[in-house]
Amino acid sequence: MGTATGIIKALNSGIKHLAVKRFTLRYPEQKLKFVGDGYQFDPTTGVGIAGYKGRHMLFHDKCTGCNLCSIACEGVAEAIAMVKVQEDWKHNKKSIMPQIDYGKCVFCGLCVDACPFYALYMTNDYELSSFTKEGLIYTPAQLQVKPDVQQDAEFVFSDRGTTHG
Amino acid sequence: MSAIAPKFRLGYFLKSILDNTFWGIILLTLVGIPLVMMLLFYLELPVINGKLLSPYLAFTTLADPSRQIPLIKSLMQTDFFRIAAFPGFGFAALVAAGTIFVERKMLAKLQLRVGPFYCGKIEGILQLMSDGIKLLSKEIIIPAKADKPIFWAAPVLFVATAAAFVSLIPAAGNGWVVANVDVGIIAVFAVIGFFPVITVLSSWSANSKFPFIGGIRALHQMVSFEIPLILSVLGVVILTGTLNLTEIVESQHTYWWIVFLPIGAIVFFIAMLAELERIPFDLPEAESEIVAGWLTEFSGMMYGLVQLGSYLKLYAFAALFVVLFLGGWNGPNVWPPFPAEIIEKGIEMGPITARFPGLPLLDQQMLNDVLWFVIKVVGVIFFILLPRGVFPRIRIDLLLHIGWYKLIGLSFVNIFIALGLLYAGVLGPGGIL
Amino acid sequence: MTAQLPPGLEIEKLDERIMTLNVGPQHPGSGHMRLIVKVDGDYIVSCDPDPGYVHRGEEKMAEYRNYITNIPHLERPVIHDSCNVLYPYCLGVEEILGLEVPERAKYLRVIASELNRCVYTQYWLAIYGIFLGHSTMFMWPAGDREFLIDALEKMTGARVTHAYFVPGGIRNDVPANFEDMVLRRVDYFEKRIKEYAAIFYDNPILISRTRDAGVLSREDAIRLGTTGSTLRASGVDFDLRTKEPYDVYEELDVKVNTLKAGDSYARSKIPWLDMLESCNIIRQAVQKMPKSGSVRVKLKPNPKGGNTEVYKRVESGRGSLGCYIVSDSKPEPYRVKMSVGSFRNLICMPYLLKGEKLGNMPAVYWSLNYWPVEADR
Amino acid sequence: MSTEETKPAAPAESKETKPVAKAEPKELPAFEKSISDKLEKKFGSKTTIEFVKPTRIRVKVNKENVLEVAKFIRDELHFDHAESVSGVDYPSKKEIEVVYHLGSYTDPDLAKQILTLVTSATREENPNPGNDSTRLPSLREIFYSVEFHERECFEMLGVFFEGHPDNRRLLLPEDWADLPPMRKDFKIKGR
Repeated sequence: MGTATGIIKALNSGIKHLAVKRFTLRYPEQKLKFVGDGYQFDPTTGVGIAGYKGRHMLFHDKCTGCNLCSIACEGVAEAIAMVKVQEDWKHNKKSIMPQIDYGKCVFCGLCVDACPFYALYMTNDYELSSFTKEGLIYTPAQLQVKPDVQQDAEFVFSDRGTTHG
Repeated sequence: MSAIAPKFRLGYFLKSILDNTFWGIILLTLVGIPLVMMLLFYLELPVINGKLLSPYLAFTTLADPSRQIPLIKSLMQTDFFRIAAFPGFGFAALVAAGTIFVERKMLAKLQLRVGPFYCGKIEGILQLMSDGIKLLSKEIIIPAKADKPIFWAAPVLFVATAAAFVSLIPAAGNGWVVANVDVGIIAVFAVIGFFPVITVLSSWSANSKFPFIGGIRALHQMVSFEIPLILSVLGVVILTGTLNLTEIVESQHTYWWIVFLPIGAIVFFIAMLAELERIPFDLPEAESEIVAGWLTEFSGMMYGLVQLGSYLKLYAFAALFVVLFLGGWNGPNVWPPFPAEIIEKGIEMGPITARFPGLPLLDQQMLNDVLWFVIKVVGVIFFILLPRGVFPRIRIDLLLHIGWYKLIGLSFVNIFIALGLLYAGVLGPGGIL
Repeated sequence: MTAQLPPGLEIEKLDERIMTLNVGPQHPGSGHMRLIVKVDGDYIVSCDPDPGYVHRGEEKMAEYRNYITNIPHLERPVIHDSCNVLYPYCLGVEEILGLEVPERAKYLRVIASELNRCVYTQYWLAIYGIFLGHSTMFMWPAGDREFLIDALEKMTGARVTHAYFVPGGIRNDVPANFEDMVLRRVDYFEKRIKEYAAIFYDNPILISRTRDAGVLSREDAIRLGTTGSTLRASGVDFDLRTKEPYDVYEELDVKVNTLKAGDSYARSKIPWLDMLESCNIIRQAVQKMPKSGSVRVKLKPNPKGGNTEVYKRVESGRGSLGCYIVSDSKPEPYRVKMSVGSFRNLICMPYLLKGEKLGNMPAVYWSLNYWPVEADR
Repeated sequence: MSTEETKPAAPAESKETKPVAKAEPKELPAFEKSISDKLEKKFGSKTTIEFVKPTRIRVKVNKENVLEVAKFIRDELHFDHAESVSGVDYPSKKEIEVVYHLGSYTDPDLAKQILTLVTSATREENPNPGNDSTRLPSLREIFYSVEFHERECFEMLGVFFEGHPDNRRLLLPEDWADLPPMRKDFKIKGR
């Protein structure tokens, strides 16, 4: 009778799960919360700070146009190009800053590791869709804007299953 | 200016609506109404309450609800109503549609997900409708070397056969059945016997490898499970002494046959799952081995028709199980009686009192029968749907092994139990109980 | 019809009984590869695997990139197991560059790779379930792996392509409250996967379906050079985490699961047992981990390798994963070869499927723990 | 890397053919030394022990002797399967090295050990895979597990394995008409 008990156990397990709460994250209404503000790198210790690797953010007052992020990206995705900006910074004589093509970027964060001036870090923004390919190319001015993210869903563990609260 | 429809103008939109309305009214008055009048003139109309239903009278009934009731009542006595609406196709299709929705939601609940959710605002209740519209609007692609007439005919035949099966099922007492034949069970098995033929025809005519293997599998499976299916019913037939399904239901007035013939019921249920090609016996459609089995080449509404047919078949089998083993429509009287004051006084709405001679439309007994019948059918359908979330697919040799060795043996055990009960004089014609 | 065809093309003459089925790449039960299966009725006469539909030339690409920028693309073959795929490469480069990894980084690497093993195995289990027609077994693992993906996301900053390991340690330290967060998820995950037993592994229909399907004996498993769950299901006690412990595995108590039968059922049960074992390893590692300290050795921007070669291997979700690196004192490796478990198990496929029933094909094929993208690299 | 060493018995030229770091005289791991000693005792100058590191031994053999050595490794040294077969192209030396990484499941002592068996084929400037002199004897009869690895090696480097039953394409597309891609003279576009 091992077969019969096995079948009954399986059916029982199935019926039991009809009462368990459903787990699905309803994405556009709920968004998962991440740790911190995003992935950043501390060149003095050589270690990053934990965070989500999303869209980059560029600080114009720190960027020196040193090309290091572009060089780091060369072997990975070739997503970063240095472009001229109409800004006058004392530390940025050439007036060039990175422009990132999110059609190519793989979000590995090696450019953030490469930046020695804390000018580039990554944010929690991952909603980067666009109708055109040109829309995916973020100019230094666009990268300067801090993204407005509302992510608050976290796992809620309970006896009747886990949900996204 | 939206991105989705850049050339949209509200003025053009309103103009097109007005144009359409204008032409609709013109066509209706010039063509539609004269056509209806002519038809009514030539049709032979029934006599209601001693009056011939002339076209004029028919139009007056539209204005007076109390005079519609005899019309509806007379309509409900016709065969057409039986076939198209209540115990027949319409009712079965409604149950089938409900089954599809319940199946998807229940499976989703079991698998800790949401299922259809956004279509129709309330838990995706209109998902089935949108799926149907999608299937209707899709292109029908036919393989280049297919045998076209047979390939076209197969889905239609499938639905027609399923509908024929439905027509044999009695849904309530007092003759609420489309075809009340004396050889009911034999007629049922005769109709079931068409399914493998249609399957093999369609799979052969598609002229493709995967449908062919699926069709052969379906043939093997259906043929080998028809034998235990028939044998398991034999016990009921022995004890009731009749083949008429209505009489079988009436014989279960005090006790259900599942009480005395549990083995037969189990065998019937398993064979039923196999006949329905449902998990764990959905080998003809095993998508990881043979793409979609004999459904591979169907597209658009042809596929939709096959799905409709298979869910009609599911309802019919569940109803047959209820009829044979679960006492059909028998059950305690729970339906509330029709409120008497509506019949006597009518409905008072301020100064007006609407009287409805001829109410109630359906008597209490019939509604009670239908309620119990539907409750039982839904219960059986739940147990047909549940294995889909719990069991994996079985292999063809194991399937045939189960069919030929185990189920046939068990159904013989069942027959011996029935015969024993009969000869011991416990049950059957002239038995103790 | 034949006369109209151009020269060189001819319609295959059908034998009276033998029928050729192209299982894949469009077939729903194949993955990113093709199996050319010849069937006689319901029996498979021969099976010829045809991989290569997702070949990306990772090894060739690695010759053009320096040691650090190789990291994001060398993890691409199995994005669900990306830490483990990168592991031997990092170990090898560390040996070439002569780096000593900090203790905390070693523990964090072990935690990340065990979490990743579970994530991969859940994905594989989902596919295995759906190809046996068990749709619940698709949905449950696919949902439950979310707990660990969430843990990894908080740890590494990405859901699947972590790019977390680097030669010399790991990219970033873990966030605060990491221990509580990961233990809570692992506990719940363990509770969830134990529920798979009643509905899947102890299900008599599954057992009757997969038992004695595609039996690989112990001798054949060794002769064919299989690895991972395929090997351990045939009764060979070989797990690199205990046999050749890398990083801190020798300080952890790792139990190796082996089964004797060597059939599809045993092959599919081993990864599930491994997941339970992984939960134990994660708990031990979190407990023994140094609570603070460095996690990465500082590298020069473009380190030049020595003039040497290494072959390092780790136990990934699909078995032993070796990385052979030849270096010639340049910033780029001279040759990188990845010896992956999926590719080594591919050889079983024609061997096991011959004479098997067509209905057993998905059960045998997916029980090999085969990942087409990894095999193609 | 630090424990790397060349055997004194090895010819002086092999020091240059194989990329070897500066030799530091250091105590060799005993178990690995015993394995390499067995090989040396049996074959003498036919084999070249290129290095002995902890758990790794590298042996270079000419292609005439590779079958014999492989048979000895399987039968006497109990290495029973091949983990990988990689080809390395050396255009400057006009040879293509084929590297077999052999491991053992049956012998628990050898579980850590990887014996690297190296052999080399001549390299042609204008390769015509399968029809030129870039040939090696196949080890499939000795190590069954090399079957698919050798097929991969054939298409990636153009090394034809004589005696292999199934020398077809594996990963590359059927219409690949370029150089074998893992050769150094096959360049990726833009690099």
